[in-house]
Formats: sequence, structure tokens, C-alpha cells
Amino acid sequence: MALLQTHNLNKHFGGLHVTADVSFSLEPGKIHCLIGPNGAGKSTFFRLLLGEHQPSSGTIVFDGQDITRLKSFQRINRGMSVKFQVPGIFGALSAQQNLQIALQHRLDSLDLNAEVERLLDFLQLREVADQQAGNLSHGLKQWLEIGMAISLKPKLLLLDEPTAGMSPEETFMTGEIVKQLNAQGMTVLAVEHDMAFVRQVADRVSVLHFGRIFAEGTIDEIVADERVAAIYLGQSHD
Amino acid sequence: MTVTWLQAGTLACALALSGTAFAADPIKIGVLEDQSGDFAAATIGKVHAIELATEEINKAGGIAGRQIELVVYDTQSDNNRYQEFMRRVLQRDKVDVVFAGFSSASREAYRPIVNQFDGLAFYNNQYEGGVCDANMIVTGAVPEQQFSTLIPWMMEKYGKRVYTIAADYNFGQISAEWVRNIVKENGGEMVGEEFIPLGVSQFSQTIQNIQTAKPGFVVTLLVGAAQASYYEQAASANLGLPMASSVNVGQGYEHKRFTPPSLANMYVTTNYIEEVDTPASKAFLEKFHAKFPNEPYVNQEAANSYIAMNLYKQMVERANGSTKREDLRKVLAQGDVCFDGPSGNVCLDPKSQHMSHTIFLAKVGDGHSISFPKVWDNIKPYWLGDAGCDLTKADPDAQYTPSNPPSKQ
Amino acid sequence: MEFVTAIVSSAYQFGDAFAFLVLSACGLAVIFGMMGVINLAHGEFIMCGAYMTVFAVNWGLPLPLAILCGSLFAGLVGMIIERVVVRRLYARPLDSILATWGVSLIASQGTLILFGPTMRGVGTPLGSFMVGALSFSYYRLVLIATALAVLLLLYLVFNKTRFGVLARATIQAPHMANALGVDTNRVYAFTFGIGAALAGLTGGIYAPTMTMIPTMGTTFIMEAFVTVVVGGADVFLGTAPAAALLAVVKASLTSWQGQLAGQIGLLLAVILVIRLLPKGITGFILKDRA
Amino acid sequence: MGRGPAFWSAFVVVLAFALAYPLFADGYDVGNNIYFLNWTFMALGLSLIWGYGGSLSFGQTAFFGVAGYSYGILTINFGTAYGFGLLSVLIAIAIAALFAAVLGYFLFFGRISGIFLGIVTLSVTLALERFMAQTAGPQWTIGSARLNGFNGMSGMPPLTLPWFGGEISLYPDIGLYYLVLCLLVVVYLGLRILVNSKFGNILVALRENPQRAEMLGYDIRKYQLGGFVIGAALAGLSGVLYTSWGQYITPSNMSITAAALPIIWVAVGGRSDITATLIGTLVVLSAFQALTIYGSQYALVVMGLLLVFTVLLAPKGLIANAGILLGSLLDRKNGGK
Repeated sequence: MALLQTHNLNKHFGGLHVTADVSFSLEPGKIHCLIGPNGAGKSTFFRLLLGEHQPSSGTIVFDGQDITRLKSFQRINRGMSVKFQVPGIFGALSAQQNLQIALQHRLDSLDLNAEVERLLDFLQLREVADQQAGNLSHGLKQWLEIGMAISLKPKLLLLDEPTAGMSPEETFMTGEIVKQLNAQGMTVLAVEHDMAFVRQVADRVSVLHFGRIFAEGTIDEIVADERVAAIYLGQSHD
Repeated sequence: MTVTWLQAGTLACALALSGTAFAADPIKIGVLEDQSGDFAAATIGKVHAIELATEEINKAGGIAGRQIELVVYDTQSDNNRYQEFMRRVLQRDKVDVVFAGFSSASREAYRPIVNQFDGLAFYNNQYEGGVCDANMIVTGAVPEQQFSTLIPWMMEKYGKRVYTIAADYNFGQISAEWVRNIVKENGGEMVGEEFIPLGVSQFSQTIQNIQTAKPGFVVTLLVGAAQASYYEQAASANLGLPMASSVNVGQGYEHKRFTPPSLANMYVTTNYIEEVDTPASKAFLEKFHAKFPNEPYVNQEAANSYIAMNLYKQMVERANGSTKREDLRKVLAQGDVCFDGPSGNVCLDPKSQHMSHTIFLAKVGDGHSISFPKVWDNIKPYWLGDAGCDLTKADPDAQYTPSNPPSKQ
Repeated sequence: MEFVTAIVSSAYQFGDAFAFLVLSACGLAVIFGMMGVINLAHGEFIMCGAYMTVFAVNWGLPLPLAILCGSLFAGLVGMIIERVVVRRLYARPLDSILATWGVSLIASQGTLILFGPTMRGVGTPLGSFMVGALSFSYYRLVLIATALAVLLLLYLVFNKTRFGVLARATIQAPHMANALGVDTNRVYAFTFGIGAALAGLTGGIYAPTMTMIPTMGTTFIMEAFVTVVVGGADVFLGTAPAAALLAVVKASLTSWQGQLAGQIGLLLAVILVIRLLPKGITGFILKDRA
Repeated sequence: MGRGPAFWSAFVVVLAFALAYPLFADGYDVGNNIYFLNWTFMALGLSLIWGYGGSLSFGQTAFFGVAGYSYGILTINFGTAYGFGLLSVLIAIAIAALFAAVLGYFLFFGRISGIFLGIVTLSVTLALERFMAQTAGPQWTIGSARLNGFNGMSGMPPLTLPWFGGEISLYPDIGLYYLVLCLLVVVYLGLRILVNSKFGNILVALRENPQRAEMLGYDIRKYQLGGFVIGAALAGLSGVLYTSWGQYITPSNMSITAAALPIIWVAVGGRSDITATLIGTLVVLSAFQALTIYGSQYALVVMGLLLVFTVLLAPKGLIANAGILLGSLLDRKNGGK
């Protein structure tokens, strides 16, 4: 059974249809990437999944339950988690405190400290544990936020352009982290531009275009699809 | 009056005497008045009047041979400041007496503290009446003094249909109650009564309500700068009705500040304004302007403050130099603590510790000139005593109103 | 005839209340809506415009020119304050509340020190007219016309002029506007100046009807905030309907039960709006777009 | 700030000084300091709501006033016998907290935040002031307590404690000083524990990034409301203490000036730390009073300038910025890092 399923999901602002009849299904245990040119509706689709926008029509089913009308935090508590494109961290607090706040929702004090230590090591944040998160380098902020997102032990991890602004080395590292998480049983849905990253991690790829699912398949199938190449080429001509 | 000329004549003598006066400890008088903030316009003159009286008294040898030392704080029209500074003057500066307060709210703010420290305070302000508290002496006029004179006179002249607009707070509510009762006693009819929240400055609707009710005259008991906008707006809508007031002119000298003819045809009962045309008043005004040439106006509260200083001097001297509150109240209880001041002869009433007044009916003319169609001598603050407040017997520390009088034993 | 009188009277009262609300709020709404700054010195800008108007009349200027003079002066003062204080605080909108509060303390007490506790005003011009048994002030009609003119002018300035478009762009995406070569600092300064000038205009045009004291601006503050709360963040969408709604409430209750009822009605309207439309009327209108 | 041994030794020194203070101060200073201490609770509450939680509220004085009036109404009607004086303190604070809960429910569950929250709370406060100011008429009584409009309510007893064989009335003197000081220490330590607890962490988190906090599964509205109500209860405590201190409360305690004052204290001191808030509040209160005593008509101008300069030059607050400066100096002495 699919972990996440949307049925005819629509969202329009005034007369503008940002997503149109998106029916999408996500298999558990997979890493699924969502690609598409700018303005294809990827961000809006993510916001709909997270409950930051209410859909104009359609339903979202997560883990066998209809979550269309649930508030964001309720969805999170049912096993979703997200890492934003612009790192969503608590800038005035230390990296360690950031992780604590993320973890304390699930754990009490004793287990919590052990888990914070484990995550600091896993994400190679040990050195900067006491620094203000707002002062970390961009890459470290991204990893810190991934750490916060996985603190919840989610069934589904949503990643919004996790490698934006990263160097190729950092991007590769991030890919390895994502794969490790997936190996631990986490399903991953990532919006990504970086095709190297997609190739590195994705089990399956969907292409969103003009608010619709335009194509879906493995990375090789998608790359081979001429229509997909056309829309990306068309984009680059603009 | 003779006293003041004598004082002027014997200035040199007084200066010589003052050498000995310095030997004794000074008498400290705390002054808490609003020299900034909303009420500053009407109260700066009070401080000046106190300073004038102090200078005169000190030149004449002080009180019972002791010089007066003023301890002045600016209370910024802020009730909290009254609380802070009342404690300060009583506890830190250890003053013998305090002259304090413009608004009734500020008086109510400091009164519990005066009671806690068992001090003595003069409230030199016209107000809504009813304070029955042995720690307070009130020299301002109260409603029975201003309305028992004003309203019957107006009804005789302008008919029995009366419309009241009053500020919606204690002063306005209680004054309106007085007007209502007096109108009824004199066989008149209240054709309208409207209470205006403080801070309201727009009166179109009120003006129309008055026009519809067709009264003979309007009693305006408006308070504060915002509400004073009524007059300008009523004039511009050509309301054209005579007005009766206990609060304008005498306190905020609106006839000097507003453009004529917005206040024309207003009748005010006041216990003093600088236009009062008696030799005592003129002498007082001359002294005032000699010391404070830029004073915009000398209002009734300034006169009351000046009178209060002289009453206090008299009481202390008659108590053989004691500044203890109980000694002073024994003098007061004799019932003849009187003073010939700028407004004529005034006396303190032992039962209520309020003051009798000469009440002047001031009429504002078209060009905002003042005339006095009528003067009533020796109007007593009778209500508290009649209602059952007798401070010579008991001290309830309370404020009463006609609808909430002292409970009679 | 009585029917006509009643109609005229109601319209006049509604217009009067509407004008007061619009004129009280517009300066505050421009600065709040466009810049996200709560200007606690709003009342002092009103006072500033009023004082300048009275000075100008005393120098011999005719009243309309004097009011213009008051408005421009307040706008100028506003731009100076924006330059010296507010500009440094755009990243910290909450701190700008404190700074403008400080400015307001300085302004009202400074005025008291400089010009004394009170000043003689100028009389209300134009006289009155009769409908049936009631007489009305012509000047009140001028106030109503001014309120409408201000709303129209604001709409034109911010929607039809180059400055307005730049201003809206700057406010929505300052970095973008900057990258496009817009002098965002100047846009902010002018916007703040316009807000202050509107407050000054309000002060100037109400000056002949009011008592001149340094704290005169405070009588406008409550109405201004109430209108902005009910209106929501967008000046153009929110302020006018909010003022209209509140004016109906206020005028009808005042004529029915007196001034107090009018005031309480205003407050109840605010509480209801907070409950039903937490983002104000703007939020209601924009609901579908958000 | 506030976890090391240096902090705690400083805390003990300050506390010892505060305890010994009445031994060498005169009655006026003791009473005046009670007055200052009375306000600190409201400031600490605002520090929690604004400094930690990031919601600027102008509503503190509204809760202050509600609690003050409630205390007056309760004690005037029922007296202080059998410990009711103390009970009415608690009830008054509870009423303020309840009011805050209802208001906060509308605000936070209506997702009002940021600067708009400031405007709405200010409007509510001003509305309450206008309402109370027009209760002068004889119809506005609750039991035997007259609300008494603009002139304010008076005649309530001072703080009264039940005691063996009688009760003690605490006028502004040494007894009340120790009681208020003791309350302050309890509240301060309680708040320290709170802000370092999970709850406090989440408050700070939602100040820093409400979206992230929500996406960690926290119902941020509940935490905002929780902080708001706790802060309001502290404002209520200030209200009760103030009312019993001066046996008086007026609507102008809820005026726009009064509503801005706590924000000034907290901002000038430093809002994001309760220690800075506490010191700042006491410093600003005494500085403003001193200015009024010695600065005559220029006092308000100087206050305004102080505010503007603080905001421009020491954005984190004077006390907090001084702390940072001190910290960096010490670091440099120790060779830095």
C-alpha cells in the first residue's frame, strides 16, 4: 500500500491554477524525487502536503488516513517531517539546543542527551555543537536541519531542495546521508534541481509541469523521455 | 486688603525681622501639582500662587517666626507620580503640610497615602464635592455652592427647559445629579442629559440632539481639552443657546484661549477669576503679575491656593506655632478660621473642612469680555454637613455623593 | 419635511463620523500598511500639523493654504524622523514602536516647553445652514469631502503613479526592488513622509474645530487604532470599508443612545471583528488570494 | 547567561544585599523600593511573552488592571478575615489569567502574530480603559464596591495575611518589603526553571522560527497561549500588589502611556533574558523617578531621548548589551578564544 497518496489535488489562487488534479502515490521505503522547471507547482504541492495551504479540492491520504483537513503539526505527529529549502533553524540557539528542541518532543531527558550526541556525530556537527546556529555555514545549517527533521523518526521525510547552495562535495555527502536514512527505513520525498543528486539517490522520479504530473519513472526512463528534455530546454530558452 | 498694604509698607521692617526668623527650623510645605502633561494649563498658576504667597509670608517674618520652605514636585498629570511623591514628601522630606492635586483622580490616588501616614493635605481645587476626611482641607468650590446659585438664576432668565451635557466621569456625573435635583426643586424640566466620554472631541450628533430637544439653556459640564472642542463646534453649527457652566472660564480660561464668539452667552459661577473688579482682586493680580509677568491667566485655583497658604499660616499661628494636625484641627473646630483674600471673605467649615466662598456669576460677552450680572456673598459648603459628615466627631475617610450619602446613625 | 430633515441629519452624522475615522486613521494606516511600522508618534504628527496651521493663519495665510502648510510641515518632520530614527529599525519593527513612542514623548513635552500649555486657536469658518429646524455647520461638509478626497488621492498615488508602483514593489520585495535599481531608502522616506503629511493634514483641518494643546493628538489615537485593526493591513482595501462600517455603528448608536453608546459600540465592533475576522477586513477580502 | 557558578554567586550576593537593605535604609526608601518591585512581575511576564516567545503584547496593563480591580471588588465586599485577603489575591490573579486565556485564544488560534498582535492588544487595553473610565455613575457597583470611573477605586485594604490569633495588614514597610522580595525571588527562580525547561525551549524556538517549530510537531498556538497566560498572571500579580500598596487603582493604569511603560522597561533592560529585564526594569523605574524629581519639565523629553538612543545604539537593551560588553572584555583578559 502507498504511504502517501493524493487524489485530484487542486489549488488555485484567484484564477491561477497552481496544481491541477495531482494524483500521486508514494511507495514506502523508497527515495522519490520530484523535479520540474521553476513555477511548476513543486513548492505549492509541498505546502499542500504539509498543511500550510488548504487544497481547493482533492484529498491527501497518509499512512492509511485522510489528512486533508489536519493542521501541520498534526500531520507531523502522524509521521511526516520536513526540511525546508531555506534552512529552518532556530538561529539564536546553539546547534545542540536546536537538536534538543527537535528531540524533546519524542524523548525524555535521559534518552534525549544520548540521542543528541548520536546525531551530532552522525551529521558531523560535533565541532560546532555550542555555536549559535545562525552563525553556521550554509552547508552545516542544512545538515543541522536534516538532523532536526529526522529527530522525529518520521515515516516520511520531505526534503525541499536539500542541496541548494551546497558545494559538489557537500551535495554528495548529503546524498549519502539520505541513503543511510533510507536504509534505516525512512521513506523520502525530495524536490530537487541537482540532477547529480537525483541520480545518486532516487529510486523513482516524478516530473511536475504546469501543476500536473507530467511523467514518472526511474531516473533513466525520465532522462530518456524526450518530452521531459523538451520542457527543460524550453525553460532554458526563456 | 489692609493687611496686604500694611505688608507692602513694612517691607523693610519685615526683612529685618526675617533675620531672626531664620534661626528657627523652616516650615516645610510639599507642593504636588501638574506642571506638565494634560492639566498643565490650569495648574501652573497654582504653583505660582503658592510661590507668591510664600514670598510674601517669608518677607513678613514667616509663619510664627518660621520661614516657609517649599518642596515642589512635578506630578506630570500622572496618578502614579502622585502616589510616589506623596510618600516622598511625607516620609523623606517630612513636610508639615502638602498642597496637592488638580484632578479628582489624582486626589483619590494620594488620599490613601495621606491617611496611611496621617498627614495633612490641602486640595485647592474646585471639584465634585463629598470628601469627608479629617486629613484633607478643601478650599475649592463644590457643586452646591456653584449650582444652587447658577441654576435658579438661569431658569428665571431663560426658562425652565434644561439640557445638560456632562463629562462622563465622577465630576460630570455628580454635577449633573446636582443640576437635575435643583431643576426639579425649582419646578423645571430636564429635556435632555448626555454624558460624554472623556477624550471625545466630536460633537455633531450631540449638537443635533440639543437642537431637537429645544431647551431654554444648556448646562455644559465638559472637562478636558478634547471636550472643550464642543464650544467651537456648537458655535459653527449656530446652536445659539445660552450656556451655564461651573467649570469653564474659572479654571481653564477658555474665553481667553478660544476664538470669539464660541463661548459667547455663557454664564459661569466661579469663586474667582482675574476679571473680578474689586480692590482686593486688583491688588492680588498686580502682585501676581509683578512676580510672574508672563502668567497667561490667574484662575480660581490660583486664588484658592493663595488663600490656602494664608489660612494655613493663620491656623499654625493660632495653634501657637504647632504644625500638628490635631492642634490645627482644634483651631479649625472653633469655626472662625477666615481670611480676607482676593475673592472676598472666606471661612473654613469645621464639619466638612471645606470653605465658604463669594460666588461670582460671570457672563461671557460676544467678544469674550467678562461682566458680572450677579454676586452672591458667603455661600457655604452646606451639603456634607447636612448629609451627616461631621469631622469634629468622626473621620470616615470617604467620598460621598448625593446618591451615596453617609449612612446616618 | 421632517422626513427630509431626518435623512439629511443621518447622512450628515454618518459622514461626520466617517470623516473623523478616515482622517484619524489614514496616516497611521499608510505607515503601518505599507511599512509594517506602528507609529506611536501618530498623534504628535497630527498635533504638529495643527500647530503649524494655526501659526500659518497667524502669519496671515488663508486657512486652506495654512492647512496645506501644516500638512507639508508634518510630512517634512516625518521624513526627517524617518531618516534619523525609523530607517535604522526596518529590520526590527517592534523596536520602531519604542522609538516612535520616544519621539512622541519628546514632541509633546517639547511643544509644551516651547509654546506653553495652550494656544489660541483659529475659529471655524464658513458658518452654518438650516434644514428644517436643525442647523448644520458647513465646515463639517468640508471635512467629509476631504476624507473622500484623501482616499481617492491615496488610491491614485499608490496605484497609478510611478512612485506608487515602486513603493508597493519595494514594500513587497525590497531586495528585488533594490536589484532593479530602485532607491528603496527614498521610497521608504517618502512613504513615511506621506503618512506623516496625512496626519498633519488631519491636524490642520481639525485645528479650527478643536482646542490647541500639546496632547491634542491623543484624541485621535483610539479611533485611528480601532480603524486600522478593523481594516487590517492594507490601507486601500481595509481603511475605507472599516471606517464606513464603524461610522454606521457609531453614528446610529450615538443618535440613539448618546455618545457613550457610540463609543461602546465601536469597541464591541472591534471585539467582534477580532473574533470573526482576525486579519481585519483586508484579510477577509484577501482570503482567497492568501 | 545564568548557568555558571559566577552567576549564582552574584545572585547570592545581590540577594544578601536586598535582604540586608532595610537595615540601613530609611522607611521612605524601603517603601519606594516596594513600589518598584511591584512592577517587576509585570515586566518579567512581558519578558516571557515578548523576549522569549516573540509576541509583542500591549496587554500586560490590561491584565494588571483586571487583577487590581478584582482584588478591590473582592476585598471591599468580603473583607480580609479568615485568610480571605490572601485568597482574593489568588482569585484576582486567576481572573486576570482567565481573561488572558480567552483573549489569547482568539488571538493565537486566530493566528494573529507579529506587529498586528501589538495593535490588537493595544486596542483591547485602551477599550478597557475607556470602559472603566465611564463607570462613575451610581449604577456601576459590584456588591458594595463602586467602580468609581475615572477617579478610580479606593478603600480596599492593604495586603493582609492570616496569622496566629489575628491577621497582619502589610502597609508599605519592612514586612511588605520582605514579602514582595520573597515573591520576586520565587517568581524569578520559577521563571529561570521555566525558560530552561522544555516549555521554555519551545517558546524560544517559536520566536526564532514558528514554522520550523510547528513542523517539529508542536502545536505552537498552545505554547504561545501558555506563555501569554503565565505572563498575564504575573501582570495580575503586579496589579494586585500595586493596588494593595496604594489602596487605589484607576483606569489610567491601563492608558496608552501605562501600556507602553512595561515595554519600555523590558526593551531598555534587555528583553531576551529575565535577569536583564529585572535589572533593567528597576534601573529605568528609578531613573525615570529621579528625572522627574530633578529634571523638572525636561524629564519627559529626556525619557524620550533615552528611549530613542537605547533602541538605536543598544538594540538588545542597555543591561543585556552591557553584559555582552563585559563578557567580551573578560574574554579578552582571559586571552580570548
